[in-house]
Amino acid sequence: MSILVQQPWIAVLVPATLAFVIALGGRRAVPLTRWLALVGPLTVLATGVAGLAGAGSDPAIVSVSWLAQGARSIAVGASVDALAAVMLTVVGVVSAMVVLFSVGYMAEDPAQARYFALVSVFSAAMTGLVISTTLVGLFAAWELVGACSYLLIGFWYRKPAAANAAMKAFIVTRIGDVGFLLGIALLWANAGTADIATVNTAVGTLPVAVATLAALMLFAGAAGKSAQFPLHIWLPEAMEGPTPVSALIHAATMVAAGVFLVARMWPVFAASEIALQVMLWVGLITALGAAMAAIAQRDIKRVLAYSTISQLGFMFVALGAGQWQIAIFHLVTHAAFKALLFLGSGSVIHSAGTQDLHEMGGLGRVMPVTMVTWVLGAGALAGIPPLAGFFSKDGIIHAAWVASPVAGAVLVLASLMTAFYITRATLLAFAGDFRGQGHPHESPWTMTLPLMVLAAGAVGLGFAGGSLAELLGGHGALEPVVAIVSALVALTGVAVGWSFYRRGPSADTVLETRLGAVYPTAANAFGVDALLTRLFVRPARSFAEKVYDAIDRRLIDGAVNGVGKLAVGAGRLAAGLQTGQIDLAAAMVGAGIVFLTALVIGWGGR
Amino acid sequence: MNVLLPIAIPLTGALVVALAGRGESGGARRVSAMFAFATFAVTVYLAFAWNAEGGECIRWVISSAQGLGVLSLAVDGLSLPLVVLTGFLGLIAVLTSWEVHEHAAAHHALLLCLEAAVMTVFLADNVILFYVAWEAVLIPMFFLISVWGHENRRAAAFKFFIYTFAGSALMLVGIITLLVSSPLGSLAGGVTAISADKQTLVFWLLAAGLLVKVPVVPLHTWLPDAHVEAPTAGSIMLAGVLLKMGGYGLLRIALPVAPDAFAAAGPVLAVLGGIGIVYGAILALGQRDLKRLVAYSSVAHMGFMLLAMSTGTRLGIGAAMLIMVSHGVVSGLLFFLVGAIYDRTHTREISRFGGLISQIPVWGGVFVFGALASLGLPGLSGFPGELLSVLEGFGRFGWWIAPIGVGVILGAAYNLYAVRAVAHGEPSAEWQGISDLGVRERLIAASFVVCIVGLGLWPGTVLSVTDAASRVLSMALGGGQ
Amino acid sequence: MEFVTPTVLWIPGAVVLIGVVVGLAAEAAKHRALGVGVIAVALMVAAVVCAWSAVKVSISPAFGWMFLGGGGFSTVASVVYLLAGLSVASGWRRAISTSRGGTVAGITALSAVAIQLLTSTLDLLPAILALEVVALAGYALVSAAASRRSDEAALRYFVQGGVAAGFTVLGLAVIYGVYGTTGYVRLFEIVDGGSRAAAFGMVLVLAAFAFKLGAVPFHSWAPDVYETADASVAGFLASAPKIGALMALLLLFPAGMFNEGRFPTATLAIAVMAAASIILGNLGALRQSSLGRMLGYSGIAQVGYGLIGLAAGVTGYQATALFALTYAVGVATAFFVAEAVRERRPGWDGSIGGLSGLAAEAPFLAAAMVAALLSLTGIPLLIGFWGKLFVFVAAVSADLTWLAVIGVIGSVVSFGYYGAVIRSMYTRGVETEENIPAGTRFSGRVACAVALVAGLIVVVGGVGPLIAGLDVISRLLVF
Amino acid sequence: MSMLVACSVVFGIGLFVVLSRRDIIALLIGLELMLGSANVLLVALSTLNGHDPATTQSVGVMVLVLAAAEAALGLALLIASVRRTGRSRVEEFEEVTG
Repeated sequence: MSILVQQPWIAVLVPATLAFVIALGGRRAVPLTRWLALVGPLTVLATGVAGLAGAGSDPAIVSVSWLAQGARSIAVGASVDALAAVMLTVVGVVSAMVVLFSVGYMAEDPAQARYFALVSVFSAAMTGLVISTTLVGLFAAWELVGACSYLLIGFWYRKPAAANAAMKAFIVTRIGDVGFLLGIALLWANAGTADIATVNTAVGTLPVAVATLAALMLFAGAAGKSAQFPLHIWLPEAMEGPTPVSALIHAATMVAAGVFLVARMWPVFAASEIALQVMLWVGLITALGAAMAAIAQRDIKRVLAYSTISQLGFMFVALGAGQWQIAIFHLVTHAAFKALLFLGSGSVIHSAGTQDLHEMGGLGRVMPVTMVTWVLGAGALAGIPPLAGFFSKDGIIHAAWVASPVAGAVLVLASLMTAFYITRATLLAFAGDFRGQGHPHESPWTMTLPLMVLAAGAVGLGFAGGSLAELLGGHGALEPVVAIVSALVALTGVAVGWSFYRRGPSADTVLETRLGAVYPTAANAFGVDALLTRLFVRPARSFAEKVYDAIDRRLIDGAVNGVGKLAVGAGRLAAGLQTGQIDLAAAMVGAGIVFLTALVIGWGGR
Repeated sequence: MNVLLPIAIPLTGALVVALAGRGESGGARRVSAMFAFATFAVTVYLAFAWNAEGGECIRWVISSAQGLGVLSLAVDGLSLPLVVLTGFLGLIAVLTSWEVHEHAAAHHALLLCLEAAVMTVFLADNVILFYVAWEAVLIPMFFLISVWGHENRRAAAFKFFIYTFAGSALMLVGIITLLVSSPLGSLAGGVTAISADKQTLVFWLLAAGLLVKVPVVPLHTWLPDAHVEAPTAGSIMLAGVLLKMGGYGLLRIALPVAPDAFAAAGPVLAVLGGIGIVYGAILALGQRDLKRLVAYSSVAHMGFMLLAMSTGTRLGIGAAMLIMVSHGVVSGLLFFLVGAIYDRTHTREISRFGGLISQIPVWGGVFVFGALASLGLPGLSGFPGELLSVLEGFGRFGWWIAPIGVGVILGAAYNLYAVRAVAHGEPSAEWQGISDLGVRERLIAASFVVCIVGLGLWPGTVLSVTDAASRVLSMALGGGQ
Repeated sequence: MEFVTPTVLWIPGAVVLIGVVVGLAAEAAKHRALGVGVIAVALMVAAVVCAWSAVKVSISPAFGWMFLGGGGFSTVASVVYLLAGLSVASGWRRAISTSRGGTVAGITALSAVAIQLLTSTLDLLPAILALEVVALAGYALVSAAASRRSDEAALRYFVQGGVAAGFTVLGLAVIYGVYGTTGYVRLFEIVDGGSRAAAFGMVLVLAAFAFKLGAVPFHSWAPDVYETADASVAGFLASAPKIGALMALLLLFPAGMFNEGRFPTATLAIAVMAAASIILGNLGALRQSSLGRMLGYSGIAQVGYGLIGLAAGVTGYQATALFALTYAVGVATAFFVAEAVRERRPGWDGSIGGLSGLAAEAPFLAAAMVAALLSLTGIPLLIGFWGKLFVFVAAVSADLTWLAVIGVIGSVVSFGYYGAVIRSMYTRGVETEENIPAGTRFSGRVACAVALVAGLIVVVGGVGPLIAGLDVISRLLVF
Repeated sequence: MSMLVACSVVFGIGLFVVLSRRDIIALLIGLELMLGSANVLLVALSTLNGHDPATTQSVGVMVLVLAAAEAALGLALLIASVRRTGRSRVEEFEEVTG
C-alpha cells in the first residue's frame, strides 16, 4: 500500500490505461470490461486510505521537469499529502459507487464502452488534479476534468439539448479557467516558479496587491468550476448527461475542485483580505439564490442541481470566513449525501421513467430501499442532528456568524429553505399515489448497494468531523448554541415542507399564488441564465459574422481591390498617351531631349 | 551530403513522376508515395545524425565562391523540427491525394516540388538561397490551387501569389540592404548583427515579407481564400509548413541580423500577435464554411506563436517553435478531415452538416479529437506551446496580454461550435449513405493522433532540440538566462 | 595564343555576312528555304564561336583599334546572335511562304552584326552609324509584317527615329566640330573638364540611345511596334537592339563618368528616366488585352530596370549587362511562344483571351510561356531573377534604395498582367486544335521547337547559378 | 560664326516642318533638312576649329550616306503604305492606339 503513496502517479495511470483498454474493447467486450472500470476508482481509494494512514510523515514528492529551456523550467509533480488523501478517498468512494451504479443504469445503452472509458479517464484526471504539486500540473488536470465533463454531459450527443449543454458547460468553465491561467501567469512572473509549495511560502513576500489579484484570479477559476454566481448557469443544464455522471461530476468531485483549489492555495487567499470578502459574499448570494430557485423546480435532477450550487455556496462562505478545514469537512459530507441523492434520483428515474416530480409519487411503497436511503440523504442535506450534514453545516454557520452576523443570518435562512425544498422533493416523489404511467419497480442490487454504502457515509461521516479537523490542522469543537439553532431551523423547515406537500403537488399552485411574481423568477434562477444568453451567447455568432463581413470582406479586401482598380485606372491614363498621331509622337521625342539637356546642363558645367 | 538529400529526393521524385507517370494515374501516386516516404525517412535519419553529433549544425557547401555569400545548406536546432515536420506532412499530402485522378502525374510532381522548395527554405544557410527558395515555394502552390482547386480557385491562387510576392518584394530590398551593408556569413552560424542605424530599416523590410506569411491580421485575407479553394493536400502543406516559413524567417534572419530592432519591435509584434489571437477567433466563430473556420483558427494559433516569439526570452522562442510544430500537426489533421468530408459530400457549408458522428463515427471521433487539440486541451500538442506563450507573455508584458483571454475563450467557442454544428445533434437525412474513413484515411488519421498526443505529453523533445539555438537568439536580444 | 585573339573575333561577323550573301543569292535563285536556312545556320555558328571566345579569349582589341572583343563582349555578342538565329528559325514558315521571306532573315542577321559592332566600339562615330543601321533595320522589319497596322506603326516609328537621328547627328556635329575627336577615352577627359558643349553633345547621344531603348520620354513607338510586327520579328526587335543600346550606354557612360565630374544631375536624369519607365510601363501594361502590346509596355518597364543599373554607376556595370541579357532572353521567349501559338491557331488575333485553353492543348508550350513571364516578373529559379537581383544590389549599394523600392513594387505590379496571361492559358479553352494546314506541319513544329528551346534556356539560366555557384555570372561577364 | 546661326535656324525649320505638316512626304523633307543642316554645322565647326580636313570630310560623307539611307527607307515605307492602303496623310494613320 505504501508504494501507492511513494509513487502517486500510479493512481493516475491505472484508470487511464484501463480507460484505453475499455475503449479498445468496444461494444462486444463491454459486459466484461465495464467491471474493469471499477479497478481504477478502487486504486484511487487505496491511495487515499494509504495517504490518510501515513498522514503524519511528510509525503514523497515525485516531480519531472516538463517544459525546460535553460534555467527557467516548468515541472509537473505529484505527492499525496493530508488534503490530497482526504480528496482521494472521497473521489475513490464516490466514483466506485457511481461505476457500480452505472453497470445497472447504463445496461441497455449501446455506447456503454465509451461511457465507462470516459468515467475512467475522469477519475484519472481528478486524481491528477488532487495530487499535483505544481500549478501547471494542476491546471492541466483541471482542464482535462473539464473536457471529461464536456464529453460526459454530451454523452447522448444526438439530443440537441445535451449537445448544447455540453458546449455551454465547457465554455463557461473555460471563462473561469482563463482567469485561473492568468493567476498562474501572475504567480509565475512574480514568484518565479509554478511549484505550489514554494508559491505558498513566497506569497508572504509578494506585495498585497499582487496577492489579492492572484487570489481573485484563482477564485475566478474556482467559481467557474464550482458553479458559483455568475458562472453557475451551466450546472442546471448539465443535468442532460446520464444521472450517474451528474452524481459523480456535478455533485461530488468536479464541482468540489474549486473548493479544493482554494484550500490547496490557502496562503495566497489568506494573504488578501479583499479576496476573502469577495468569496464570502459570492458564496452567500449563490447559497441563498440557488436555494430559492431549488424550491420552484419540477425536475427532480434540477432540484438537486440547484441544491448543489447552494451547498457549494455554503462552502465558499466557510472559505470566505477563513475556515478552510470546515469547508473541506462540508465538502466530504456533501459529496456523500449529494451523490446518494443523485443516485437515488437515478434509481427513481430509471424505474418511474420520468424526471418530473408531478408525474411521480407513491414510489416509497414500491421502492423501499431507495426510499430509505433517499430519506437518510435528505435528512443529512437538511441538517437533521445525528446525520453528517448537521455537523458540517453547523460548523459553517458558526464560522459565518463569527465573520459577520448578516452572513450567519442569511445562511440560517438558506438552510431553512434547504430543508423545505428537500422535504418537498421527498414527499412529491415517495408519498401519495403514483401519478405517472407504467409500473415502477425496485432497482437491481447493483443500483441499490451503492445507495446503501453512501447512506452509511451520510450517517457516519458526521462524527468523523473532529478527527478530520485535526488531520487538516483546524479545530473540530461543536459550538452548542449554533448547534441548537441549526437543528431547530432544520426541523421547522421539514415541518413546513411536510404541512405544504402532505396532500401532493397541488401545493405548488398554492405557493405560486401566494408568492405571485417571485415564484416564476425563482423557477428560472432569476433570469440570470436567460440574460447572459441573450447578452453573450446568441449575438456572439451574428456579431462574429458582422465583424467578418465588415472588416475582412469590405475593409481589407475592399482596400486591396481598390488599389488594383486604381492601378488599372492609372494604366488607362498612361496608355491614353498613345493617341496615334505622328506629330504628337515626334513632339514627345523633342520634348524629351529638351528635358534631358536642361536637367544635365542646367546644373553642371563650368 | 545528407543535408542535401531532403531536397534532392523529392526533386528527383518530381521529375520521375512527371515523366514516368504520364500513363494511368495509379503508377504516379505509388512512385510519388515512395519518394515522399524516402524523404521522410531521410529527415528522421537527419534528426538522429544531428543528435549523434552532439547538436551542432551539419553543413553542406554547394559552392564556396564568395559572390553573394557562400551558397550552402545547413540544419541546426532551429530548423530540424520543421524539416522533420515538412517530411512528415509531405508524405501525408501525397497519401491524401491518392484519389486525385485529374492529371495525377502533374499533381504529384507539383506536391514533391513544393516539398523540396519548402525543405530548401528551412535548410538554406545563405540569405539569397533562402529568398530564392521562399519565392520558389509560390510557383508549385500557385498551380496546385489554380488547377486542382475548387470553385473560384483562380482568384484565390492569384490573391495568394500577389500577397506573398508583394511582401517578399519588400523583403528582397531588406535582404539586399543587408547584403550590401555587411557580407553575411552562414545563417546557421553565429549572430552577425549589422550596424545599429540600418537595423530598424532592414528589420521592418524583412518583417513585411515574413509577416504576410505568418499571417498577421491586416495582411491575412489571402489565407482563408487560398485554403478554401486549395485541394486537401495543398491545404495540408499550406497550413502545415508554409505558414511556418514566416515565423522561421523571423527567428532565422530578422532576429540575428537586427537584434536591437527585434527587441524594440517586441511590443509591436506582441500586439499583432494578440490581435491575431482575438480577431482570428472571432472570425472563426463567424464562419459558415467549415474550411474557412479552420483557416481562421490558423490565424489565431499563429497569433500565439508571434506573442511567444516577441517576448524574446529563451523559453518564449522555444515556445514559438513548439507552437509551429504542433499547429502543423493539428491543422494538418483538421484540414485532412475537412477534405475527407468534402470528398464525400462536396460541400463545406456547416449548416448542411449535422449529427455526422452518428453516421460516420470514426470520422466524428477524430474530428472531436482534432477540435479538442485545436482549443489547447492539456495532454495534446496545442497546450504546452500556448501555455508557455501566455506565461512568458505575461512575464514580459504584464497585464497587457489579459485581452488574449477573450481569444482563448472564443477559441473554445468556435472549436466546440464546429463540433456542435457538424458532429453532434440530429443526423440530417441528406448524408444517409456516406461511407466512413477508409483504411488509408484511418492510417493517416492515426499517425496525426499519435503525433499530437506524443507532442502533448513530451513537448521536451522539440524544446530540447531548439534549446541551443534559442539560447543564442535570446542572448542576442540581451534576455534569456 | 597571341595570334589567335584578333582573328577569332573576326569570324562571327564574317560568317554571318557570308551567310547573308549566300542566303539572298539562294533566294534570288528561287531556293528560298535553303537561303533562310543558310542564314539561320550562319547565325547559330556565329553564336557558338562567340560563346567559345567569351570563355577562351580575354578582352583584346578586334576589328582594328576601335573595337573590343572576347570576355564579356563576346558573351553579349553570342546572346545577340543566338536571339537573331532563334528569331529567324521561329519565323521559318512565314519566311518560306511569303515572297520576301529571305530578306527579312537577311536584315535580322545584318542587324545582329551591327549590334555586335555597337556593343564593342570605343568610338562615337561607328557607334552612331551602327545605331542607325539597327534603327533602319528595325523600321524595315516592322513593315515586313505587311498589314495596315504594321505600316502605320512602321511609319510612326520611322518619323520618331528620324527626329532622334537628327538630334544625334547634331550632337555628333557639336562634339566633333568643337573638339575634333570622337574616341570615348578622349571624350571622358573633355566632359570631366566640365565643358558644357561636350556635355550637350553627350546628352543628345544619350537621347538617341534612350530612344532605341524605348525609355519613357521616347517610348511611344514600343507598344505599336510590338503589337503589329510579326511575333518572331518582334521577338528579335524587343531583345537584341535593347542589349546593344544598353551595352553602348555602358561603354559611353562608364563608371558614372558624370557624377565624378561637374554634372551631378546626370545620374539623377537617368534615375528619373528609369523610375518613369518602370511606373508608366507597368501601369500601361495593366489594361492591355493584346499580348504584343502588353509585352511592349512591359518592355518599357523592364528597360527602366536596365537604367537603374546604369544609374548605379560603377557597381551597376556588370548588373546592367546581366540584366540586359536575362531580360532579352525572357521577352524573346515570350514572343517565340506567341509565334508558335500563331502556328497552332492561325485564327488567333494576338489577344491574351485568345490563349485560353493553351495549357490543356499544348502543356509544354504553355510551360515555356509561364517560364518566360515569371522570369520577366523576377521570380527566382528563372533567369530574370538574377538580372533584377544584381540590379537591385547595385542600386542599393549606390544608395539609390528608393529606386530599388520602385523597381520591386514594379515587379509586383507586373505579376498583375503577366499573371493574367497565365490565368487565361490555364482556363478551360473553348477552341479545340483546329486542323493546321498540312503543308506547315513540319515548319509549325520549328516554331514550337524554338519556343521550347528558349523556355529551356530561361529555366536553365535560372537554376544554373544555384548549382554552379553565384560567381559563374561574374566570371562570364568580365569587362 | 554666321554659319553656326544659319545651320541651327535651318535645323529649327526642319524640326518645325516635321511637327506641323500634314503630308508624310513633307515630313521626310523636314527630316532631310535637319540631317543636312547638322551635317553642314559639323563641317563648319570642324573647319572653324582647324581640325584635320581629311577626317572632317570623311565624317561629313558618312553623315551624308546616313541621311541618304534614311531618306530611301522613308520613301520605301511611304510607297509601301500608299500602294497597300492609299494613305499618305498624317491624320489617316491613327488606328493603332491605347
